[in-house]
Amino acid sequence: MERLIFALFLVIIAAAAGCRREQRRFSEAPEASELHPDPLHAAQRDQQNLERYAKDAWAISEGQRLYGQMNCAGCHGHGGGGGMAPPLMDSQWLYGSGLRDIERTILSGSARGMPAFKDRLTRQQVWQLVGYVRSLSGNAPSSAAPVRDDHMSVRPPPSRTDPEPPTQQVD
Amino acid sequence: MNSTFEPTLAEASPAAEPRQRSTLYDLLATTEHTAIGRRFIATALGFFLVGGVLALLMRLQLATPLAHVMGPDRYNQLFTTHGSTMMFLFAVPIMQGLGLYFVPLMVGARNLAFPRLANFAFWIYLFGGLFLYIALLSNTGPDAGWFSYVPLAGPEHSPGKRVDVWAQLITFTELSALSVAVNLIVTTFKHKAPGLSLDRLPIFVWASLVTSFMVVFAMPAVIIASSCLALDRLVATHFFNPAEGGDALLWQHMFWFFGHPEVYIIFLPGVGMVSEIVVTASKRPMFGYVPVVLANVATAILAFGLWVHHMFATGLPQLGASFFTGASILIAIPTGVQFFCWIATLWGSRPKVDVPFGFVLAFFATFLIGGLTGVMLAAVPINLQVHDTFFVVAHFHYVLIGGAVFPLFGGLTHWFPKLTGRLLSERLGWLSCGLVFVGFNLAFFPQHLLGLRGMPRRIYTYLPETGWGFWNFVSTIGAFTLGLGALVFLFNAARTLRSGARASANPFRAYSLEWALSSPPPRSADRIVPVAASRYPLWLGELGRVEGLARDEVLVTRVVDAEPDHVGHAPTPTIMPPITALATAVLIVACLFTPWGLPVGVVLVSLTLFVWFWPTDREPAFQTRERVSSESVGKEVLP
Amino acid sequence: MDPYSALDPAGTPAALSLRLFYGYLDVSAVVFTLVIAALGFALGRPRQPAADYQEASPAIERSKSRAVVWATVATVLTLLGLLIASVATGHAMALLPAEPPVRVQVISHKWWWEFRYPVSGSATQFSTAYELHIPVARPIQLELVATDVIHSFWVPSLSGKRDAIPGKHNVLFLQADRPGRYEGQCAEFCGTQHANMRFLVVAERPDQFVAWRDHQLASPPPPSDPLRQRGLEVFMNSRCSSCHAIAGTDAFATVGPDLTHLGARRRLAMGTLENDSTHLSHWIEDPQAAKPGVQMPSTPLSPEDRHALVAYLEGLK
Amino acid sequence: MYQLGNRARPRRRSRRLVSFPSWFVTFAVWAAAAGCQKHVEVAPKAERAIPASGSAVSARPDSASDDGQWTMPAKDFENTRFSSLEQISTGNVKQLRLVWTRSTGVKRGHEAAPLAVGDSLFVVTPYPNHLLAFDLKAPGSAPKWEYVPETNPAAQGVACCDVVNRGAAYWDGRVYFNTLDAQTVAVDATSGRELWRVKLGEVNRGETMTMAPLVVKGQVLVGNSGGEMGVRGWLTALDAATGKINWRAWSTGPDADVLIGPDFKPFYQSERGQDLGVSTWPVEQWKIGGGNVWGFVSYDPTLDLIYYGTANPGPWNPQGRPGANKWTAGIFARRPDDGRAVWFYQWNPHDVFDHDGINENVLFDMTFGAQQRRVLAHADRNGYLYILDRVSGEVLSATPFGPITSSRGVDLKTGELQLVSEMIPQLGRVTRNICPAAPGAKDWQPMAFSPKTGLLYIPHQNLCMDEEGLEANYIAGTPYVGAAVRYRPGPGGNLGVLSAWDPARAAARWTLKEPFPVWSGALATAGGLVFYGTMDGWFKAVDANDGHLLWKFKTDSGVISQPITYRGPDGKQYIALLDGVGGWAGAAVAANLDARDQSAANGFVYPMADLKNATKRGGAVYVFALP
Repeated sequence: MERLIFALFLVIIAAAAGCRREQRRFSEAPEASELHPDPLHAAQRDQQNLERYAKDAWAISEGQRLYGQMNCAGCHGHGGGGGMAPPLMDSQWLYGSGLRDIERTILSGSARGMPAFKDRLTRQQVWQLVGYVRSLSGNAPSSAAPVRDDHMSVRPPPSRTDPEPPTQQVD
Repeated sequence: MNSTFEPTLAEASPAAEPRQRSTLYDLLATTEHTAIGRRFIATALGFFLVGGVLALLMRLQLATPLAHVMGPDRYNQLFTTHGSTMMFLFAVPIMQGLGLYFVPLMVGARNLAFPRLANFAFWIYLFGGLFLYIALLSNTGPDAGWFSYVPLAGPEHSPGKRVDVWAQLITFTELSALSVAVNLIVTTFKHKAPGLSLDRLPIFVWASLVTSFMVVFAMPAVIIASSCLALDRLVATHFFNPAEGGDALLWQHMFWFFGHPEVYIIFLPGVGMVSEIVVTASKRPMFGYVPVVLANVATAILAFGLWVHHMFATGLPQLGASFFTGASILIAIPTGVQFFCWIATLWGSRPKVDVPFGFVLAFFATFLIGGLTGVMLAAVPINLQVHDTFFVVAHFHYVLIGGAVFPLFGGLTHWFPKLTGRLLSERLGWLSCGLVFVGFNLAFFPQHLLGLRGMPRRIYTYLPETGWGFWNFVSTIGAFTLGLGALVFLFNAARTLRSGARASANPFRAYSLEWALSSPPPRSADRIVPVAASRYPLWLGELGRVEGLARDEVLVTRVVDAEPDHVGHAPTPTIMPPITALATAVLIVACLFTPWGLPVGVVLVSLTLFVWFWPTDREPAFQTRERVSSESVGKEVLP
Repeated sequence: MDPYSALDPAGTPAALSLRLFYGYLDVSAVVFTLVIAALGFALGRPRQPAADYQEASPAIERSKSRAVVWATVATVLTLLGLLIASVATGHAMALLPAEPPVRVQVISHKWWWEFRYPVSGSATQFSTAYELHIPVARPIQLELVATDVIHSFWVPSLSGKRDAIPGKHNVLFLQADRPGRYEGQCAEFCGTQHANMRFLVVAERPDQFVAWRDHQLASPPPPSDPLRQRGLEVFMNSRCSSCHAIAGTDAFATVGPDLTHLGARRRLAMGTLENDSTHLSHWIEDPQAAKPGVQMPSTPLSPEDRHALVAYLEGLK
Repeated sequence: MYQLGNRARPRRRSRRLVSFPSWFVTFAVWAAAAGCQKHVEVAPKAERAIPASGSAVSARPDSASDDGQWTMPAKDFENTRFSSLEQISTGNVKQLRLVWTRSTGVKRGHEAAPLAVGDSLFVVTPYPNHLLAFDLKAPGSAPKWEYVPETNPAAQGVACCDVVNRGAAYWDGRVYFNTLDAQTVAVDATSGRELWRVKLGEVNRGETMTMAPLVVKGQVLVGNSGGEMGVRGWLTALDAATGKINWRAWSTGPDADVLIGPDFKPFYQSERGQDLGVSTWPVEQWKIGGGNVWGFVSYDPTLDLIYYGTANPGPWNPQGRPGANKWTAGIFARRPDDGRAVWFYQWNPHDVFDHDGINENVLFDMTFGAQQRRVLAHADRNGYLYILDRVSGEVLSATPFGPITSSRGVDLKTGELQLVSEMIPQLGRVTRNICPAAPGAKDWQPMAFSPKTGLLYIPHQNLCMDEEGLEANYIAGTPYVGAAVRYRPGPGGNLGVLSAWDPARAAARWTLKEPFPVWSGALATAGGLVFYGTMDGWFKAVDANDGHLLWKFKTDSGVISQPITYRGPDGKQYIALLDGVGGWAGAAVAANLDARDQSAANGFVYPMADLKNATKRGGAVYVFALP
């Protein structure tokens, strides 16, 4: 009987091996496709990756790092409250709140002076950033959203921020 | 003369009835300390096996420079899980498991003081272990090292649930460890057989008693630390955030205040077994019983005063460092005393060199080396060079495998009959002993050299130029030999379980009370409570017995002189401990994913506890019964 | 000479540590032999087999006690001696330096080492990575700064290690007694690429050191040949310039190592790769292959562009 | 523990000053005798509280001779913002009422001063920087013309502190102003036709222009902004007629770039040496070192010197740029003709708090100690009010005018600011309670000086901050700050203050507290009045002597602009003002930022959270007069 139970537990554990939670992809396979992109394939890949990255804790935290290193924080605020540039933690999205919209904005910038990061970031990095940007307004799963960094605490943790229903702002 | 060896209680009490079909309920509700202890031991051995496999995988990766067995991310999860497994899921639980099984037998108690709590402890422990491995297999294994230094383990640098899993694993295992510790303490203090006063306790019982006290003092520190870490990671507190007034070093202090005693928590029961085996083999009384006991106590106290030697490189003031150097060196003295007493005990006897004794010899050689390198590590100038290198890896494996695992194998062999009623095969025993000893030294001795030649810990790869390749390869070979040895040992055990020779009550003609009972011992209710007349009850003096205890009663005696105090009711089996454990597991795990986990979990746990503790008329409170009084017992004790 | 080893010291602190270590080693060897010998002797004594329990005679017991007491006393004295030796050595190491040291700021990042000369003062400051150049026979004062997690600065041949801890100001004194190259590495586990966080200490004659420093202060001349000019363009217009700085250009970024004199460095990627055009080219194309998890992203470039870029970078002597 | 009291040395000086009224008399006689038309002593009026107040100013012709125009944002070269029109006075200001108002069509921060020239009123709006000309003969009518410059919208994204413009300058039939995307424009005042337009900076490198030009001797003096983007600062002189660049003086780099030559004679040792603009920086850092020129320029015709401040060095985090970081956060005196530097003084050597030195310098003369000196007054962000000898650049006194924890005072021997070392921001650690905060005790908002009362009217703020130094990464066209900051109200809890400062006694005569920073300029008139606006939308007139509130008017949106006064075509005195909240302080409302992030807008949104309830975005001209 005891043996039976232990066997049962072994099965449970083994079952876990199936799921790949928190696997860290250090580099996405076809980086080269950025040089000669097959548009259709690229579009599918982007959509899938965007969705995956938007709920991946590690990807989001990489996005958090880039948000600081690429000076996003300088304009949008360390907590996404905005400054020279609009806030990212509120419900208003000038250029759309969809993953693809945010990706586009980061890649090609905006007419109002946001620089294009097409040449400064890999696609993967952009996806990571998109994930982080979404988390700022509470739109990331709380289990994946960042909690705090080791710096001055300037805002309530994104993981505890209630999701803002996105609205298009007319300005 | 032979008469002294005749087990005087075995035939009097019905031998353990052959395994009868027990229902699932019996299984979960059991209050038999033997069953619980056996489960602890078996589970711990299971985790030992798994942890060993992880180690072998790492050795494969390190066998050659720039190997590609696995990437850094996987490697980091592996060594973290390996360390945590060996520390929290193997070493401590198996020592405590042996305690649960043997302490009551050795003090002549019918059962543990709190068998239900022990049952709870087991399930909590099991759930904790499962939790860790489910996480590891789903690629969520902790990856910040078994001592999870912040800020690396903090929310910014360890995103996701990986480190949370580690923090909660601590909660699981420490809960279990604490429950067992209080159990052993009270059992030793209040359930000794009459006549078995404190100064007559077997050394192993002393060791497990001291260890249990260490657990009680050390574990809270790490539970608090890991809770602070979890709070930082889950609700953005700033305990360890220097920017906002927290302190990264605070973690190291809190952790090592537990972490260093932890080493002795693992190692003291080991030396306890060594004493038992030495005495049994030499058929002589333990030389310097009192000094050895005091040495144990001294070790326990000193162990709390030298955690800082894990932190010399963090840049401490010279004087403080020197103080901790002193403390760390000091602790070698009690250990030395024990060595001398063992040698003195063996001196002049010609001990029966059986497998357990073989493991003890292995222990002598390896642990001595570990201890000496330990003294080196205590010296700041040397420490600063070898700290966080493979030298340290070698050192603590010599201490922990040499000082705890060899005695453990010895002890398991020694007590195997008492655990299973069968005798292990000597031949296979010697084979495993030899393989383990050779493999171990082959695996870990070169690591001293690697460390001195600049190889840091926890690197998943290294360059060919470093010239570390050769010794790493040797080390890997050694590791596999060691693994083989362990397999042989387990195979031997498994084979014996099926077809081993049946064991008599006291096959090794040992002295302590557990050998007075049949192998395996009868159910606790059927046991006769003996009355000890000396420190070596089966060797010296008549073995008395307490009359008039009903099957559902236990005898409670006084702490020091073990005079009967009163009679209590034996706790009856109940399903609640496993259920409470389940509720607790829900609480601990759910907290990781939602703040609601806390309130919901707390409610669940309190509900289960209510049910568990609801008074029933089946269990009247303790009552003193005049029939069993110190006099009446005394009459039987006195010749 | 083994540049990785603590057994081959080239600096006072390391030498002192090693001496102490050998001292301890000798003592340990003696103790080990004695104990094992005693044990063997105890086992080897031919007496009647211990079939049964026996009382030992009081006389023997007494002699045993005496032996144990003496052994314990001996242990205590030995340990006392070891303690004194340790503390004395510790003080000897602390006495350094006599003369005003060369101050360098050591900034540890995930997963690379940055060295800033000099630490402060209005004198012009420059930053370099991987290679820490020091003059021989001069005490060097290293100010250890951690920007993310705890790292530990360790050059086995020169000195024991010292942690760089966020929020804590740590200082380490070094001194190289003879010129040479000494391998260093991060000794505290610091995450995915802890293994590949090496650095190189280059100890040179004072005049060489000064020459090196002046060279570091000078910006490399702008590329003359078209290939390298193209390389510079690629550098400025691709990802490179948003993380790396090159003096004399418009690249001032500080996320990654300063590449001003990359061509002069002995190895790439914190010692992971040889510094030659092939490796550099591969490194730029896919850093994750050599250092999985490293923060540097891959930079897909057309072969020509990469060739030009590599030519330009390798030319930064 | 705040250092509110005066520093010892200055106080002693001022006491001496006060204790010798005789000096004042001798000086007055001398001044009169001197007869130089620039130095007509204004006889102390009865209401002057302390006759001993030893200041005489470069005189306005009194109201009779005042042409009643307002041709430059500061009214005059000396930056006094004082008008000798006295029709509106303490007695009748209560009847002051709105004559007409009109929207500017832009709803961002209006920091500009309107210009009143002849019968036109010129208004330059925030980005997109339209220039509106209103006909004063037809109050309230649509603009005569509106000039719309061609601009690059990308400029909005790199303007550090809202898309403001601080005003235009009128000279010789033309209106000059800067556009946010770093162009300078000359427009014909009558037709509104563009005469010339020159591009002076690179927007995609983060370079913008917000300051108000000053026209001196046929040259338009303009400077750039972008200190938060690693933009190297400069002041440029353009030919007023053609717009061609006559000279450009950089604020960092080799002496040749900074136009430092043989006749550069700074007063203090620390400013002397070869190429300090290079050697006081880490390798090449001066190229992205800031020191921009976005404040007001003053001019002294007799000395033929222009005075202007240079902004903070970049990045904010000081650890990346050891050294004094010349020539940032200081003041230059230059020759207008060729830009040659004559002297320099650094308010904040190796500035560690983003304390730009650009605040305006008000020129007047006063007896100081024994002799009468030509001085300039400068209320710096670092919280000290400096009196400098504007001939030599010597610091005569430096007195705190707000709470200071970041420094112990100014050593008048060396001119050095004595920083409190514990207050210097560290990498990875939060330094708390730094006072004043990054915007300083006073930011750009210009003060006024009334020769009648001898007082400086300083609009300023009361902020302290927490700061953590971060690794700053330079990417062209993105911020180069390297600090996380959050502000909170200083002692007293009020964010804004208007102080009447008596330079003679180096002490405040009176102060008024305001809930929000007083981000508007001040205006002083011979009518004994001081006008200023508040961010919650009150336009106030107070008694110049005791600060009593005499009149107030609620505007649509908060006021951060510079009020002016002029004599209209009908001979009446008018007060004109723009509303439209914004600027760095008003970004919370103007750009609708989120106050949950304490670091938003470099920390300024957090303390201003209530502003959203107090006022809304807007932008309009208001003109007031007596009935």
